[in-house]
Amino acid sequence: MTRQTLLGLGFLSPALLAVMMFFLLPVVLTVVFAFTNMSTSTGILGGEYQISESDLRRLPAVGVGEDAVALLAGAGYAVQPETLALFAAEFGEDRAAELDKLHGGAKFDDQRAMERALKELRRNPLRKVRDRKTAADLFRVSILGQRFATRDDFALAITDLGVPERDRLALTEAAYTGWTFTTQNFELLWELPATWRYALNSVIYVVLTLGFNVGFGLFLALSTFYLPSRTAQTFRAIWFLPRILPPVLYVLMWQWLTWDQGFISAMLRPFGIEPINWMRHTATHAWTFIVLINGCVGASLGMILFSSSLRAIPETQLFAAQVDGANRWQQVRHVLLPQMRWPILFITSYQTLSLLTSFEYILLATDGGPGRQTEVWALAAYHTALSNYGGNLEYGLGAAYALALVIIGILLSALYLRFFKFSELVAKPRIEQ
Amino acid sequence: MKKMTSALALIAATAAAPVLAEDITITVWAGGSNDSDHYRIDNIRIAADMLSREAAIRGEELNITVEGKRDFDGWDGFKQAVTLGAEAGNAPNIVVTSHLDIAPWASAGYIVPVEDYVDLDAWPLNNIYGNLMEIATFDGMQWGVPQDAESRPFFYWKETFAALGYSEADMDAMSARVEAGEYTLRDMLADAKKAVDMGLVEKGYGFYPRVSNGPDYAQFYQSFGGELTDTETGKLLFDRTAMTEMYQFFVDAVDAGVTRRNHIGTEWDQWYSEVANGKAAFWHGGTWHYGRYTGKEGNEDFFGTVGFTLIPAGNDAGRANTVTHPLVYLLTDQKDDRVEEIAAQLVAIASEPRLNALHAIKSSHLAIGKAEAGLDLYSGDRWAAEATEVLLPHANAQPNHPSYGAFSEAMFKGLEAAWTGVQTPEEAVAEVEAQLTATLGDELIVR
Amino acid sequence: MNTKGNWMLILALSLISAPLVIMYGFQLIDSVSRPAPGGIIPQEWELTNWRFLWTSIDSARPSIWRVTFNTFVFASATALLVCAFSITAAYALSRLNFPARRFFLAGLIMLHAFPTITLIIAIFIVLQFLGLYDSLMGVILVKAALELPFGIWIMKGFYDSVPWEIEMAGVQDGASRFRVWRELILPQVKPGLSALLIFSFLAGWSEFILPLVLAPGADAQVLATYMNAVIADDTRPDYGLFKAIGMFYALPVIAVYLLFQKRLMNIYGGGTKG
Amino acid sequence: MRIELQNFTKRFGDTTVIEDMSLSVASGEMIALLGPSGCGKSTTLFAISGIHRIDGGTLHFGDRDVTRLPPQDRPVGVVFQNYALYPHMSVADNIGFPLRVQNLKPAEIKRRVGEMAELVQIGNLLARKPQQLSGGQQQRVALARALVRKPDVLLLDEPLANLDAKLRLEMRSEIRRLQRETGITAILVTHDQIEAMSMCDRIALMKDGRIEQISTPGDMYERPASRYVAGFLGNPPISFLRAEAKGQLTIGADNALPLPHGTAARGPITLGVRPEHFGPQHRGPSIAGQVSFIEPQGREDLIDVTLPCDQRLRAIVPAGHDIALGQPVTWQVDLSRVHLFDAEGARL
Repeated sequence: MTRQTLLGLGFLSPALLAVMMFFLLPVVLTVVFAFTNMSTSTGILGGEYQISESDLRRLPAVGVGEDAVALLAGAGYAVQPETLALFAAEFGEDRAAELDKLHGGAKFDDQRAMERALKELRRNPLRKVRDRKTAADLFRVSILGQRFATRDDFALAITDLGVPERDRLALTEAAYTGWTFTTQNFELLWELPATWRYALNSVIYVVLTLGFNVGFGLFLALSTFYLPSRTAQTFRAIWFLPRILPPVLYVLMWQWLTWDQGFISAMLRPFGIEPINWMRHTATHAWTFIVLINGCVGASLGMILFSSSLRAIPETQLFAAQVDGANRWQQVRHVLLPQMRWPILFITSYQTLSLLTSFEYILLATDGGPGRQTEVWALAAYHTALSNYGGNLEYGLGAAYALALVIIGILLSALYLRFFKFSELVAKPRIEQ
Repeated sequence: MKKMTSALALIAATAAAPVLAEDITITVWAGGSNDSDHYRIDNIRIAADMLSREAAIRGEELNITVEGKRDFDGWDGFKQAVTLGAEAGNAPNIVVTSHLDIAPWASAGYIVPVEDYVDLDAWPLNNIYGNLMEIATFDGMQWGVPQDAESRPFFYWKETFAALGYSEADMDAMSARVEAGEYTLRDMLADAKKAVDMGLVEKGYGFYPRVSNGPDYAQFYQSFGGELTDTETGKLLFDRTAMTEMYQFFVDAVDAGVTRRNHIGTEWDQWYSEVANGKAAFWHGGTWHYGRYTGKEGNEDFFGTVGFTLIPAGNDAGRANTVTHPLVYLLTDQKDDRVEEIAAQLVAIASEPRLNALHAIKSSHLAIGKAEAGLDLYSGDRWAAEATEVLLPHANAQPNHPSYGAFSEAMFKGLEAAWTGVQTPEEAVAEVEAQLTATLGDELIVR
Repeated sequence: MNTKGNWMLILALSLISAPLVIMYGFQLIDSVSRPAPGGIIPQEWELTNWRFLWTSIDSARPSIWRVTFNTFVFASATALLVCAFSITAAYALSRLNFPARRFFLAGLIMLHAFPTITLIIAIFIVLQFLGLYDSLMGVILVKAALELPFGIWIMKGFYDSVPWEIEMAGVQDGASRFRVWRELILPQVKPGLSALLIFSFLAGWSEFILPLVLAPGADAQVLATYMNAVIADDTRPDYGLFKAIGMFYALPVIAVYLLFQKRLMNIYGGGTKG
Repeated sequence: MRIELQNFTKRFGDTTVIEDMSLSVASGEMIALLGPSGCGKSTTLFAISGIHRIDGGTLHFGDRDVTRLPPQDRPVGVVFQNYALYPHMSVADNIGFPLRVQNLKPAEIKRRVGEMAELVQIGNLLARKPQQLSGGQQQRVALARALVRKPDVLLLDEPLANLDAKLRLEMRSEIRRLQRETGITAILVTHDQIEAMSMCDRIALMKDGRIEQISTPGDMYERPASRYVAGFLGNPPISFLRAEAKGQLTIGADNALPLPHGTAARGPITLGVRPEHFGPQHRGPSIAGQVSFIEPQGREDLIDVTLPCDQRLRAIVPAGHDIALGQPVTWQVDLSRVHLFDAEGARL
């Protein structure tokens, strides 16, 4: 290790650590999650073991014998010698004797009934709720609804219960509440008609927005190029602001412009046009505004980049063109545009990727509506995994959605690396030792 | 050696202290709550005060700090926050949320059954309506305590209704006619169309439904004969015919010019102000709308201007109905069992009739128990009294099923697609069915 | 012909820019006035929309000052972290010879165009393992990490433009590479560093989704989530209030823009952020 | 300090740019590495300075093997083509930087910076920033900084390339003066033959990573080792004629010269004639042709003569002649000063 190597790696390591933690690790996790059925119900961090009432119905289907199911379904609480002995050890022989007299041999369906029975103790009453709860627990013979932290605990419990050997494995599997590995997410993605619509939406979104960004960015750059610098600066500022304004505020301004009592409606009312929500009226309206909202943000990037490459074109070329009698359009068409090929290509490829994966503005503007018409792939991933009205967050499926984007992202950027001559970027450092 | 001595001194000191002061912080997160719902959190505060006093009488020092939060980014944001918080091990101690969350959250182990900590047979929990308590159970266990009750009535604007030719007496009889299935959604549609055609209301304002997904749409599914669960197996039920007819109903409403095609996504505030001031002929909402109409929207003569009934039946297969969607207090799983216990006791105290009545009347919800309904504050409130009488007996709740969220979501998205004309009702139903059978598999029965 | 052409151009540009200008204009006007009911023309001038500054607009909402403080801490900590990590990493990638440098560079470019936000579920898990979920610290780390590829890329560009000879001269004068970096090279990239600082600050200031998902608790609220919650709350429909909060939220952004226009344009042009 | 570079090989990736090159520079000597761009002269310089790793061979300063030493540890001062002054530091800080790196006391640094500034005659500029200086002044600062820590070796990488013609002349002698006064061993990299010839004790002329010839300027001019060397040195450049040697030198069909004595070549050769050795004012065998171009230079004119075989010779003729364009001439060649090269370009 030379000093330079050490210094290089040392200098890189803080960034490397951050990237590992919040990029690489998440990518790996996303890949893993995509192959699980993880959701709110399963939890993220592994599950426990529990058989609930509703599980009983599906147990036979997974190969648990009828008699085992009957065993599990049996009454929950029993006053019998074994449980009474436990009770006696904890709360005294007298109480146990009294309870035995009252309810000896009785079975109770649920904890509430058991507690009621315990309340009947007259001579040695259990006064505190807490004590009755503890006591009731001692009489529990069923494991229904009980959660066991580990596999072993559960195995022990069902063995105690007398579940036959041959059913134990299937039962344990069925009792696991955590997530398991599966390829079902991808089958789902493949089968669901909605998936294809999201993909199509993404394509529409990227193509339209990109077209607007590049076309409009070019227009802004070219038109401000010809204007006196003060005027040009004003227009550039107007178009630059959307880029730095906080998205929440920026979208709010659009909401105000478009809602039923907003600016557009108010302006059009005198002309007898019914006020409508211009952003959400139909899918076409929604798309128009999605493209405008994103486009006004994106166009400024094109504007800045194109402007600077325009400034790099020697003015003499324009003078020459003017001398040749070219009008402005011809200058643009034949002198300027041909020299903008690379910036245009760059913006196009760069924004394709970032548009494909961004959803913030759509989330704030239409949240995918109306009728999921503007739900793009990335937003679907977010909704599936993290936000839906029902509250059942499907992390696994969401990760599968995300994984598709990750793969597209890697493929596209690998392609761009080749295309934009990566090797030229990595000229060797000139100080060698 | 020195360390040891000081450790011993510490033990001695603590042992010598006569009363052990206990400091506990309880966080309460309430979803979907507005300003008028502040008693959801404040009642826990009051309960904390009571509990501390009780402890003081026993000679214990119990200091409870209650921290509340209710400004979430809608229900989605709230549920996301609770879920992720629970995974991260810092979930709030008490959550006030839809009873529908019990199933998934219980399966995930985020919440603990309230029955493990409080005596359900003791006051005040034994006074809560049985059917409401039932709504907070899942898999045979009592997971939560109902926090409020409500139901979702159908409203009509009396002035418009009168102009359509209905008399005062007709209006008085409306609830009964709807209940008996004599006045159906189709009749309503015809009346609404008439109202639009006569210029009583603007186009698109004949029938003015809820602007976003919610339990309300399950009501229309039921109106057309749909059932949400199969009583036998407890599985979710997808009734193709009922679903198609329900979608068709909304499409017809749009086609008739009675409802706007782009209605979904209308701003809530705009919606409230419009229905409260007679811009719409028919709409539906919730019992808590009363507070909003008479308060913020300034409708001073609610009973003179607004009539309410059950959601009418849609066809012969269906029934007039209303869904109650009580919020429940749930306890989350914490490392320290003592905290769960305190939280449970707070929930129990907060369910005292007087405390709950504060919430019910302040936020125009319904009582959760018999004693509460008998309190002056409650019975003196005309809306609470009438709504309880007309609606609550017929209210049913949506099922506590881990996958009901997905079901409801898909149902609404399909409706939205049909409504906005993106798909025909048949196409939409087929797509929803495909999606649900794929995602729910075994848990769904398609009929 | 040119002046006439210019007027045509200005006219066309003005027309196209009109919606944005109208939005900016009314953003300002509506925050200090009350429009006629159902209309948009301001009727009377008033400051009640700014009441959120001195009273709590809703009992459950944290004070705006607390939220503003959070946002400031979030944005500046993010900016400082991004800069601190970028200046070293970018120097290494730009100037130092070490094994696998090519690989790191390619990785950097890939990250630069990566669907970061779709990883948010997994990022949640990581934060949670670190015990940083629902804390400002956690969101700061994540935001800084996500901005890092961009920051490194920008800084690398600035390092690349420092003449090699300065570095060589320093080495020849007997200084270690570290000393050369600190005393000779770092001063040359100061303009870039301050541009990156401003840029990352703005990025942090505007961030919405990360705090929304990763820090939903009351303690870590920032202006973006605060404002969104105010808007989402359907009992308080009040564009005047929203706009006043928005104005308050945007003031630092506009100030920064006016002060550092040139530098910002530079960095947005030099780096590339969609 | 003697510099001994032996069997030096340098590769960049897969391409070998310099192979097996040896060079030795005597203590106190100033040597020029001369050659066109891409010939490897800068690479050699940077290898000696330590910035480039030496892939093969050894480098000794005196008896000390410095082959593997990093640049920081080599007693070398370097002046770069663009001076590489630190823009954010004052002149004094620039010159003092190498001393600060050695952790000398501020007073000591101040004293030595002052001395050095006097030596390069910029004592009055110490407080200025580099961008406030003219090119020549910057050059002097760069020299001072390179010399301030008393290195054993001074390396100059195209130091005059960025100066205008007048300053270049001034700095040429200035650098030489400093080198002489300090007695430092110096290596100058340049592509300009005049710089190399006027400033250095010896010149190493490089081509494609090899040293073509190493010698004193006069010797190299008088006795170029190859056609390449002959062509590189001299302004206006030497003219080459294709000729056939068989008893005498036949140039095309119409011209022939006697073979210079001592040459026993046969077959096709190249004849090199410098312009100052051809013209009407010389004595010797003559060559006939036609004047095809006249370029007045003031004191003298450059005149191109095209031979019947369509080859061209250039002559320097004192001004005031009456030669006209197109005029047929028969001029003399100073045969003792012409150079003969074989087909491969080696001197005969």
